[in-house]
Parts: sequence; C-alpha cells; structure tokens
Amino acid sequence: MPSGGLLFQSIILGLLLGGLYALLAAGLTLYFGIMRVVMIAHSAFLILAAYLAWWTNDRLGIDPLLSLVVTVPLFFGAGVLLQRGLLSRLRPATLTMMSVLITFAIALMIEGLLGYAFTGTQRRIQLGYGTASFELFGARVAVVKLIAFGLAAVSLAALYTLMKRTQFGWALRATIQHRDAARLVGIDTERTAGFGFGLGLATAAVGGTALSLDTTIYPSLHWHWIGPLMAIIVVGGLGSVPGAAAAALLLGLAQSLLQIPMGATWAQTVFYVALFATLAVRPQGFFGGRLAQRF
Amino acid sequence: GGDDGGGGGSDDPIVVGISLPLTGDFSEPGKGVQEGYEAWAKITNDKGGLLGGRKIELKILDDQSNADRVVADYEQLIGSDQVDLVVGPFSTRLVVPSARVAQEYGMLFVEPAGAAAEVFNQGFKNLFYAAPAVADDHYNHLAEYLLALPAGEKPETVAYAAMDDPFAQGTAYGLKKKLEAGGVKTVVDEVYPPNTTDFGSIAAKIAAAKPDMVVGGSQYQDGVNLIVALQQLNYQPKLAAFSTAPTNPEFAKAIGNKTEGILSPTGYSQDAPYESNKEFVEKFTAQFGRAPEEDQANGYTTGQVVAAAVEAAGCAEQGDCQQKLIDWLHSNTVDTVVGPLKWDATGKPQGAHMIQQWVGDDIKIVLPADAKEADLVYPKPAW
Amino acid sequence: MSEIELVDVQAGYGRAAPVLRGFSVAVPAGSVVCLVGPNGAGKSTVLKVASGLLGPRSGQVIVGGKDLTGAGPQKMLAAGVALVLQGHSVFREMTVEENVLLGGYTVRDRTEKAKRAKFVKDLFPVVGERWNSLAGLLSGGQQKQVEFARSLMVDPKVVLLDEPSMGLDPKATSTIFEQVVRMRDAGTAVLLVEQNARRALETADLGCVLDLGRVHISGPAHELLADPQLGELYLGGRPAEKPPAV
Amino acid sequence: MRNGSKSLLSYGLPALVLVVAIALFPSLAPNPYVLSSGVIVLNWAVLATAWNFVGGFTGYISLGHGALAGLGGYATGLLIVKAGLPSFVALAVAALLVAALAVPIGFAALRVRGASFVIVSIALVLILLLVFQSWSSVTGGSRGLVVPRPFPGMLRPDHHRAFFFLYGGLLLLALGTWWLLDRSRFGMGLKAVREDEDKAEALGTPTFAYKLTVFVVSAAFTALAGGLYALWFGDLDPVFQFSVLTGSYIVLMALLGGVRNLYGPVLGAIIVGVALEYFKVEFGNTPLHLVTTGLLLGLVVMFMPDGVIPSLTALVKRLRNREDSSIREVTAADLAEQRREREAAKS
Amino acid sequence: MGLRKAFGGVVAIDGADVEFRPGEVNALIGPNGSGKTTFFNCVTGMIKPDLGSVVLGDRDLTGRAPHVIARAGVGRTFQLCRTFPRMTAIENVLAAVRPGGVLHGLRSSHRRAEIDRAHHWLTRLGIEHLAEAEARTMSWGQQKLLELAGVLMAEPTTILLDEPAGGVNPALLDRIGTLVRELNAEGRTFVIVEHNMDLVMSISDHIVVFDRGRPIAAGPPAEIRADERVLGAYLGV
Ligand SMILES: Nc1ncnc2c1ncn2[C@@H]1O[C@H](COP(=O)(O)OP(=O)(O)OP(=O)(O)O)[C@@H](O)[C@H]1O
Ligand SMILES: Nc1ncnc2c1ncn2[C@@H]1O[C@H](COP(=O)(O)OP(=O)(O)OP(=O)(O)O)[C@@H](O)[C@H]1O
Ligand SMILES: CC(C)C[C@H](N)C(=O)O
Ligand SMILES: [Mg+2]
Ligand SMILES: [Mg+2]
Repeated sequence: MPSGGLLFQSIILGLLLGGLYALLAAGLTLYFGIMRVVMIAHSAFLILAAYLAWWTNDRLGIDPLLSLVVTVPLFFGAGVLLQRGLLSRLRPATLTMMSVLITFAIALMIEGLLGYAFTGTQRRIQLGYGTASFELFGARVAVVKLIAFGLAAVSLAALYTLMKRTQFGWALRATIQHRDAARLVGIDTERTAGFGFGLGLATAAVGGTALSLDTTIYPSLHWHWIGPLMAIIVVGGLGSVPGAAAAALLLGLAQSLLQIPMGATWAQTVFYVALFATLAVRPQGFFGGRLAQRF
Repeated sequence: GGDDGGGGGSDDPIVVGISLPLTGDFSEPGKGVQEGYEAWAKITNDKGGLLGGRKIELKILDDQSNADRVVADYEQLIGSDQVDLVVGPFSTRLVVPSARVAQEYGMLFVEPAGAAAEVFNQGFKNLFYAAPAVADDHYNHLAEYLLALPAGEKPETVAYAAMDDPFAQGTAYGLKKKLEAGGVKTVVDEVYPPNTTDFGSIAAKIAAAKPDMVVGGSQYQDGVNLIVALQQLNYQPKLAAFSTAPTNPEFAKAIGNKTEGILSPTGYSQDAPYESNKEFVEKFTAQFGRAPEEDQANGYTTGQVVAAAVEAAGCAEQGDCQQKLIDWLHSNTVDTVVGPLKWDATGKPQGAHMIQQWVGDDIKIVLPADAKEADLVYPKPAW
Repeated sequence: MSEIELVDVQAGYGRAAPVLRGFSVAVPAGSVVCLVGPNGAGKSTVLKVASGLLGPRSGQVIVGGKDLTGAGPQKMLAAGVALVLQGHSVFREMTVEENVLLGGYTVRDRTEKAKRAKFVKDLFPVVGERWNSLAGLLSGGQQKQVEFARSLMVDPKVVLLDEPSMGLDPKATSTIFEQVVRMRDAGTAVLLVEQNARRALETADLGCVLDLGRVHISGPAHELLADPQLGELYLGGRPAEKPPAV
Repeated sequence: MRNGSKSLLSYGLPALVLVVAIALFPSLAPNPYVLSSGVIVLNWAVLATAWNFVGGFTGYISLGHGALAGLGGYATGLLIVKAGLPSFVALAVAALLVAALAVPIGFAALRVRGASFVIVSIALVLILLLVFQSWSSVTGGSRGLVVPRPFPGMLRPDHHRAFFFLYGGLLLLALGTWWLLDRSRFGMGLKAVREDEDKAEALGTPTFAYKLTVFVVSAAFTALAGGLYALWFGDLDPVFQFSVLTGSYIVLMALLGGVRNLYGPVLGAIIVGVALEYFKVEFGNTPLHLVTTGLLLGLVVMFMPDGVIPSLTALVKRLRNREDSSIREVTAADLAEQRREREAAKS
Repeated sequence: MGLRKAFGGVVAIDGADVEFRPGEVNALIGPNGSGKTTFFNCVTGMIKPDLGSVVLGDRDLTGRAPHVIARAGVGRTFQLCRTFPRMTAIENVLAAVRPGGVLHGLRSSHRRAEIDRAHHWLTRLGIEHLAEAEARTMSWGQQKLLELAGVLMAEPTTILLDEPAGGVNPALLDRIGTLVRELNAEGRTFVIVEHNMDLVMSISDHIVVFDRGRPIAAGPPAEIRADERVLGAYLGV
C-alpha cells in the first residue's frame, strides 16, 4: 500500500499533467469534432512550438513564454494556410481519410525539418526556475508544471467562450455540416473553416510552449503524444472541449496513480484501455452527446 | 607513403564502412563516436596510414537509431559499396543486428558501444567490444567500496530506475545484484521505456521511499530528466549514481549546475597514463577544439583495435583476410587509449570501469583507489 | 423589369458534358415562375447557377439589372437571392434553434432576428416544438420545414425553391404554397421547381418545361396545364385530384 | 461491360510481367544489397496488398497494420524460441494465431467507422508497443528478440535469394485471393460497405460479418509477411515492429498505386519502396528523407487521390475521347417513344 | 405487437399495433413526424423497438439484424434516398444481396445472368441510359429510382417504400404506380409511405393512418378518404 504522502503527491502530479493533456487535446477536438479532420500533425506542431520556445530561450536567452507572442499568430496563420491551401481542396466525401494522410505527410515533414534544423538530439529548456518548487500540504508542486497548468486553463476557457458564444463558432459548425447550405445563408465558408483550423493550431502553439517548460523534446517525440491525445478526445466525446478537458484530467490522474503499482510503461496503457472501453460501452464518448458537437 | 607495390601493398585507400545513429534516439553519443572515428582516421593518416602507406577512408551512413536501417546500411556497405572493413555503430540495440550482417558476410566486427550482456551471448565469433568492461561490470568498484563501508555508514536502502534498454539496465542491475548480495535493500525498482519524458511519478515514488541511495540506469536525456524531477521534489539522497549522462559535456548545464556529488562509471579518462592516450587527447583537442570524452574515446579505441589487427595480419579487404584479422584479435592483446584490451571467445573485454564523481564544477575519478584524482564524497552534499 | 434573369446559360459539373445548354429564364418581381421537367433535366442545376453555387460556363446571370455572372452565393445573397436546396440541407448536428437563427446570419439587427424567429415558429408549429433538439434527429418532413423556416429568416427579393413540398404532409405543403403566394404578393420574385407539377402550375404565373438542359416549352402556367401532350410527358397522366374539401 | 480481352489485359498481362520479374530479379541484381532491397520492396508489396483487403474493399483506413505484421513477426519468433517449432511451421502457426487474434481485435475496432476507426487502429499499434516493451519476461522487452536463422549457415546472398522467392510466392497468393474476392459477391458486399454501410445492411449484406472476415484474411496475410520478415531479418525490436510509421507507409503505398485496383498496392510499394531506398542513399546523413516522403505523400493526396493507376487510365481515356460522353442522353419524349415501340413489339 | 419506440423524451411510436395484409398494396400515411419512418426502421431492424414485436408471416423478426430481415425477404428504400455514391448504377443494383453463396459470381455465366437482370431493372425504371454513370453524379430523382431498382433486384417478397414519389417526375410516377401493381400481381406485398395522395389512393388496397405514433384509422382508400379523424389529423381542412 503506498503511503498517503505518495498518493497525495501523485494526485497533484496527475492533475497538473491532466491539465496539460487537456490543452494539448483541445486543438484535436476542434479539427476532429467540428471539422471531421483527423489531424495527425497536431502533435508535430506541438513539438514544433516547443522547439521554437526552446530556441528562443537558447539563442536569445529570453523566457520561453515570450515566444508565444510570435508563435501564436504564426501558427494561426499557418493553420489558415493549411486549411485553405490543402484541406479545403480535398473531396468532402473522402475528407476524413484523406485528411489523415495529408496531415500525416505534414507531420513527417515537420519531423524531418526539425531534425534537419536542430538535429535529432534531445533538448530541454534550461530555466532558472526549472527545478524550483513549493510545498502544498506536504506535496511538492514544481513551478514550471504550475505555469503549464495555468496556460492550459486560460486557453481552454478562452476557446470555450469563443466557440459557444460567438457567431464564429456557429458558422464554423454550420460550414462543416453542410457547406452549400452554409454558403446559402451567407457564411464565408472558406474563411470560417480557415480560421477554425488556425484556432486549432494556435492552441498547439500554446500547448507546445507549455510542454517545453518541463520536458525533453526531440523531433520524433510527436509519435509519443498522438496516441494519448487521440484517446482523450474519443473518451471525452469527439468535439466537446469540456469533455476533452474532463477526460484529460481523469486520464492524467489515472495514469499518475497507476504508475504507483504498475510502473510507467504499463500505466500508459490506461489511455488505450479507456479508449477501447469507451468504444465498447459508449462509442459517442462519455461527455459529448451522440451527434453532439456541442460547445 | 610507401608506394612500392610489393606484397599486395598498394596505395588504394582502405575504406572503412560505418553506420552511426546520427539522428534519432542515440544521435548525441552517436556523433561523439563519429568524432572518435574521424580523429582516428586523421591521426593515422597523418602518420602515413596503414600497411605501409594506405590511407584510411571512412564511409559513414546514418541509421537514424533504427535497427532496420542499420542492417540495410551494413548490407549496403558490404554488399554494394564493397568496403574493406566495417566497424560498429553506437548502442547495444544497433550493435546486435549489425554484427549479424557482418558475421554472415564473414567480416570482422569491432564495435565501440555494445556493452550489454546480450551482445556477447549471440554466438558471434567475429565481434570485439573495444572498451574495458561490459555493462554489468561498470559499477564493480563502487559496489566494492560501498560493501566495504562499516555497518553504520553503509547505505541501507537503494532505489533503482532504469531505462528499458539492455545497456542501461545492465549497469543498474549489475550494481543491484552486488549490493543485494551484500545485504543492501532495494526499495524501489522502476523501469521506464526509452521514450519516457515525464519522470514526475517515478521521482515521486523514489522520494516517498526515502532511500539512502538512488541509482539511475540511464543513457543521457532520461538521466537528466530524472534528476530534475527528483530535485523538483526536493529529495536528498546520500548517494546518487547515473550511467552515461553525467559524463556528457552538456550535463551540468542541463540540470542547472546542481550536480553536487553525482557519480558515474566511465571507461575513459583524459588523464589516463596509457601511451597512446596523450597523443589522442592532444590531437583530438587540436582537431575539434575540445578534449575527448568517453564516446569519442570509444570510437578511437575501435579504430586502434582494427588497425592493430590489420598491421599484424598484413591485409585489409573482404574475403579470407577477415578471418585472419578475427583470429589475430582472439589471441592477442591490443594497447589502446583505455588501456590494454583482450577478449574472451565471445568478444567480451576483461576490464572494469572507473567511477567518477562531480565535485564542485568538475567531474573527477574517485575509484579505484589507484587511479583516483579525488576522494569520494559520501554522503554527498545536497543538490 | 425582371428581378432575376438567366441568359443563354451553359453549365455543367467537372469535365462532363454540359447539363444546361443555352438555358434562359426571367422572373419578374411579384411573380412565380414554375420550372418542371423530368428527373435529371437540369432543374436543380438552374437554381444552383442562379444562386451562385455553380458558376456557368457561359451566359449571364442578371439580378436586379446588374450582371452578377460568376458571383458566389454570398454576393448573391447580398443582392437578395436566396435558395432552398433540394433534399436535406439542415445542419444536422446543430439544434433547430441554431439552424433557424443561422438563417439570419446576415441579419445584424437583433430585434429583427427575434421577430422573424417568432414568425417562423408560428408558421411551422413543429419548429417551435422541437426548438432545442438536434435537427438531424427530426423526421424527413420536419427537417424540410426547418429548412424552409431557415430561409424565411431573411427577406430576399428573389426566392429560389427546389421542390419545397417534397416529403411534406398535405398541411405543410399548403402552408408552403400559401407562403409562396404571400411572398409573390409582397413583390418577391419566386422561381419554383416542383414535381408536384399540377399544384405548382396552379400557383404559378409562368411555366417552363425543361428537358435535357434546354427550355422545351414555356408560357403562361394555365396554358401548360391544359396541354395534353405535356401532361403525358411531364405532368403525369391523371389530372390532380384535389383533396376533398370539408 | 467486362469483356474477356479487357480483363486479360488488365489482370493477365500484369500478372505475367510480375511473375517473370520475380523469377528474373535475383539473377539480375548486381549485388546482394540490391537483392536485399528487393526483398524489402516485396515485403512492402505483400503488406500493401494485404492491407488493401480491408482498405480497398471496405474503405476502412487502418494505420495499424504495422502492428499485425509485428504480431506475426513476434509470434513466429516466439514459437521458434519458446516452443521450439521449426521455422516455417512456426510461421504458419503464427499466421493462424494472428488471424484468430484478429477476430477480437476486429470485433472491437470494426464497431466504429471513419475517423474513429483510424484512431483505434493507431491505438492498436501503440498499445501493442507498450505491451511488448513491458512484458519483457515473454517478449524480451526492448532488449528485443533474436529469431534463429531458418537456414543456418547459409551465406547472406543466398539467404536473400531464398527469401525473395518466398515473398514472391506470398505476393502472388495474396493477389490471387484479392482477385477472387473482387469478382465474388462477397467482394461486392464489401464494396457496398465502403459506400454506405447502413444501406448495404438494409440490402441484406451481413456487413459486420463481412468486415470481420475480410479483416481476418487481411490480418493473416499481414502476419505472414511479418513472420517472413522476422525469419529473414532475425532481430525484432518492439519500437520498430510496432511503429505507426510502418502502417502509414503501407497506406501511402496502397493509396499511391490505387486502392481499387488489384495491382495498385504492388505498384505503390515498388514506387515508394524504391524511393525510400533511394532517399536513404541520397540523403543518408540528414532527416530529409522524411521530408521527401512527406512531400510525396502530400502530392499523391492532393493530385492523385485515386492513385497512379486510375489517374493514368483516366488520362488515357481523356486523351482518346476528349469529352466524357459515355452516358447516353435522351429526352423524356425519346424515352416515351422507345417505350411505345417496345410495347408495340411485345403485343 | 404494440410496437413502441422512444428517443429520449420524444415518443416516436407508441403502441402501434398494425397489421399489413400480405399480397396487397398497403399504404402508411400520416403527418410529418408521426413515426412512419421510425416504424419502418423498427420493422427492418435498423433500430430496436423498446417494446413489442415484429412478425413476418409466422416468423418473429423482432430485434434481428437488418441483413437477417432483408434476407427474410423484406426490402426497403430510404426516405433520404441512399445510393452507393462511387459505384455505377449497374454496380449499385448488383450490390443487392440475392440468393446464392457469397462466392457466387466467380463463374462467368452467373455473372452475365446477374448483369442482365440488373439491366432489366434499370430499363424498367427508365434509367438504363445511366447504367455506367456513378450514382453521385445523378440528380435526386434519378437516385431515387436507382435505389428502387436495387431493392427490386433482391427480389424481396415484402417491399417497404419510404416516399417513393418524393422528387420523382409525375410522368414517371404513373409508371412506378403501374410497376407496383404489376409486382403486386406477381405476389409481392407492398407497404408504401407516401404523402402524394393521388398515388396512395390510386394504387393501394389498404391504408393505415398514423398520428403521433399511433394508428388512428385503417381501411380501404374510399373509407379513409371519408374518415373524419384522418381529415382532421392529416389531410387538413
Ligand atoms: N454533382 C454532379 N456531378 C455530375 N453530374 C451531375 C451532378 N449533379 C447533377 N448532375 C447531372 O446533371 C444532370 C441534371 O441534374 P439536376 O440535378 O439539375 O436535375 P434535376 O432536373 O434537378 O432532376 P431531379 O428532378 O431528379 O431533381 C443529371 O443528368 C445529373 O446526372
Ligand atoms: N434518432 C432519433 N432520435 C430522436 N428522435 C427521433 C429519432 N428518429 C426519429 N425521431 C423522432 O420521432 C418522430 C417520428 O419520426 P419519423 O421519422 O418516424 O416520422 P415520419 O412519420 O417518417 O415523418 P415524415 O413524414 O416527416 O417522414 C419525430 O418526431 C422525430 O423527431
Ligand atoms: C558505454 C556505452 C558506450 C554503451 C552504450 N550506451 C550501449 O548501449 O551499449
Ligand atoms: Mg433536382
Ligand atoms: Mg419519414
């Protein structure tokens, strides 16, 4: 039986981790649930953002969080371009399948270019406060992890509001569901879909930066992330940001706690066990509705 | 250069084929080994080459740390490029498959970095590990030292965390076996896959068990991450030992210089008194602008071993010559920058590693006693 | 002057042969023009060209006297042209509310929007009853009603209707035809495609029979109704039996 | 529509070319390295063709077929090492085992469609990776598993030659099976699933049973290819046996050639397989080979979404008769006229 | 019997106790949302009823998978019109499952016979000229007819049509009516959901009227036409 202290420490670590997962999965929820695009390259963009944050810190010596000023608009623009230039040209009938492949291709290119630019060496940001921590009821909370968690919370709240409360959110969903009908009610479907994609990539910029604060990065790291993130959005119910957030917290916590008895490797399987369990019991996910693309 | 054309000698270069993990998981040490090979080729060529004037030409391919790739690379080097000699890549995981290719083409295979036990129980007859000791023996001196401590001082509990990698586990479990036999209790024994980046939970488990000593079976980055995670939890062991990572030049910076007292085994020391080592350190520093570390030395040693065999056998090409080289190495000792090396029938070297410790902002040899540059600090200061 | 006019339009899909081969039609303000024809004649294609969904290969689309050939649906909508698609085009995974309000996407005035929403709710009771359910879960006919309601959220000058009565029960069908008449009386130009041809021609001022992408015959609606040959080829043999009045 | 000469041209002739090419390649290969590349390409060709049983017929895009190949490889290796079976017996048993295992896997995975299936298939790879890494007492973990040579003592070039022919035979078997299915009602049912699953079900196709059956067949062929690879290659490492990349390359190949065509995946495998080897030689020291692969995949998706073979046939067709007027066009009046004539003739 | 199906709060069918007559042309009419399509879905196994049973002849088909029911001789069309978009018309028709094993079609003679039959149906529905066109390039009405051809190819004994007239040209409709009568004469049972009263009244022997998930009337056309409740609930003033 693990000690109470360890249990509590693991819960803290799990929640912090879950928060980060939620942010990383948010973009996927957007593309996937709203636009029916399977964006394999999302985690590659996360790693790209992490590299940019690392690079900013390494070369310019400034705080990696400052890189957000550049990466967020940059990624937003890249998302718009990606959507307008590539995804919008795919046939709607085969969009899902083809989007898998085209985004896979993008992931490969990002990985290759990162390797070319920064080599395959593992990198880690060296921060003055990298090992700083404070005590909370007997558990230690690392400052960097808390910052990442905070970034996640803020971005998710912003995203949720945007989708739920603005015309843009509605227009985006209408565009995806029936493009012609959306055009006929006066929606600029091209622009809307582009912005939607840009938004997803913007979350990748934030997520990647948060990720870079407390982890090692290397070009092929994105393969490691894509599985858990996909599992999260399925468990959360495709397309539901609150669902993804809840699933992320839950699975992060479960992973962290399961590591106590099972060890790190087996604990990772919790994502896939949850994925299969979800599909078997409730294919629509545990937090979203069946047809629901509710925000 | 001897250009007299007699006895099969010519001035054709001797082409040495190598595949290295220049990208991917092992790229950092892989590039270290590459420098070692390059230094060997340059130093040898500057002295006039081998076999009376044949220059050494390296043909290096990148296997991306991928076992499928490494096989294809050696396949290409031997089958298509018709290189004269091949030497090994970095990491046990790549050495095993590539050694088999060499074996099946009847080639000699001297390698710089296949230290784990499985390299030597595959039945390879052509393989030689060009370093003093295999993974399990890396901590031998440390184990002896700890077990010799008086009862009150001896660490009582130890936590182990090892990457799921034959080499990394080999080092940690080599030590574990000896300490357990000596009555030291294991309180945590964690294994993590090579791609792990989040060490929070493992660190939490270790910190909660409050062991006297922590041992990390690490390659490079995982060691750094584990140390940072332990420091985030403010865990202060009496002793901390990690394989490979602490000897890397980037290490101190990577963990924010909180290196106090960290131990690491090493097969190489820049100050080692062996004859060729002085020349190596000097010329390497001239070539690359900094002193060589363990990976560079391993590459260089590999070259030295091959060169000795080639000179002794008087040939370097595919075919019957390879068996002559193999036979010669099985029955002789070679002097290298890591000392004299000789091998058993499986290609296993017969020495032991030294133990280094971070003292202040430098890493110094502390064990064995006859080679030490400083005294081992125990318990170690807080990090 | 005609609100909308298609002049000698050629149009088709992809690389295939043209579907419309020199098609012309003009719909004056305050009138209903009914387009009938066999399946695959190109009726829906005409409406897609008129609404800007499909660019013509040649010919002109003139709206309110301005040449808008090649303009997209957004521009067309701004010029006052609205289309209700054939088949089902609700946003399936959005609620009825969201569907209807999206119909007023271009309406910026909130009170105006609310007023219209109330109007369509009264017109089609089911829209109000199922205000919060997902549109994709409604029955076929209910979805059609939502679509029609959605199109009523704006006040266009030209309305293009592609088989609006399809799948509707007689009551809802009547509601729609009444609405068409009301719009016409308010000065809107209506271009109506219907397979319920006799009923539609009774409502329409002008009729136009389309076959193989060309106008086969056109003229006052009542004249077409009376033509026996047209009856056999395009309108069905039996004259429509009116539901018995009570 | 499908007359004899056309089907001979589109099936028989390529088959002949393929057989001749397989028979002659080993003796034409200039060195053992080229021969070993040939083995790799054939391995890809079998994998892509096996994948196409699911991908081509049912339209379910599996990025997880790498895992099935990995399972086949590990099962073969473990049966030899742990159960002491002779190499090729182990291969056959392994294929059967993987086929049996494909039943529950398919049962779980085929319940979901479209993008969810893609996710599930990726998850399959990742979960197996974790299992094979962690369960080291059986699988050897990331220490890997060494599969004993089936022909001990054989020199490397001869070894390559033997496996080249083994793979060639397997490829022909897979192609033959695909061709039979394509002609059968079973194949028609699967294609109906690809287009509209509910509709197919309503027309009487037991869609789930069909999908599952073809998934199992596909898994068996994939496992055979994976098992042969294990015997040929000798070293299994979970990281490479259970890699999403493998599955993705398979998809790329099938898609590039054309999934609706018998020879599409083979052609794709040849193009991509050779390209991969070429990039490796060309950009050996940089990760640019990833970029080029990505670029190739991107170009295919954007410009030839149906694959090389269909694109080329369409092009040829278009050059022959510029306007696609294979569809006869008639007015209602013509139709009425014809009908009248027919009826007159009947009575 | 007494079928019941509720979706969340919406009760789509509520204790519908309906009997259709074998060998006749039955019609099922009722206002939008009265549960007609849901009823079809229950009968064909696309959704499972919460309560009640579906019986064909003396076989209980409740809760069986759609393909089992289809193989028991029940064919249906969809209101929303579903074809296999990337298959040609002829392939669409061939995709219907017919008697004979799964490997049927390997023999060339079988294949040819099947293809001939498929052409026959396309001809009868007036879309023979589109045989080689992909379904996705067809107009709405053409797809509707194509779907019908697919169902007929399977030679079902009981045929459920959901709004066969929706979007079909009236001239063609007359022929569909005739076709239904012909097939009925061959012994096939029809159940037709339709809002086109002309068609319903002219071809059906027996009409059932639904309102809010319940049958409110049943009988021959003449009787239904005069039924007060029907007039109120469905036909309107
Ligand atoms: N997306 C498309 N791609 C290719 N061809 C098409 C497409 N849509 C329609 N067609 C072709 O264009 C012709 C006209 O189609 P259209 O939809 O305009 O007919 P319609 O008169 O509306 O018929 P219906 O009464 O059946 O709705 C048809 O022959 C059809 O095959
Ligand atoms: N999957 C579902 N989830 C929730 N409600 C549903 C679902 N399917 C149908 N309904 C509801 O059940 C009721 C009956 O629908 P059904 O489609 O059976 O009507 P219908 O009689 O076919 O109408 P129509 O003439 O418009 O086609 C409707 O109120 C509909 O909204
Ligand atoms: C000592 C090291 C050079 C050994 C190497 N890391 C291996 O994997 O075997
Ligand atoms: Mg139409
Ligand atoms: Mg209905």
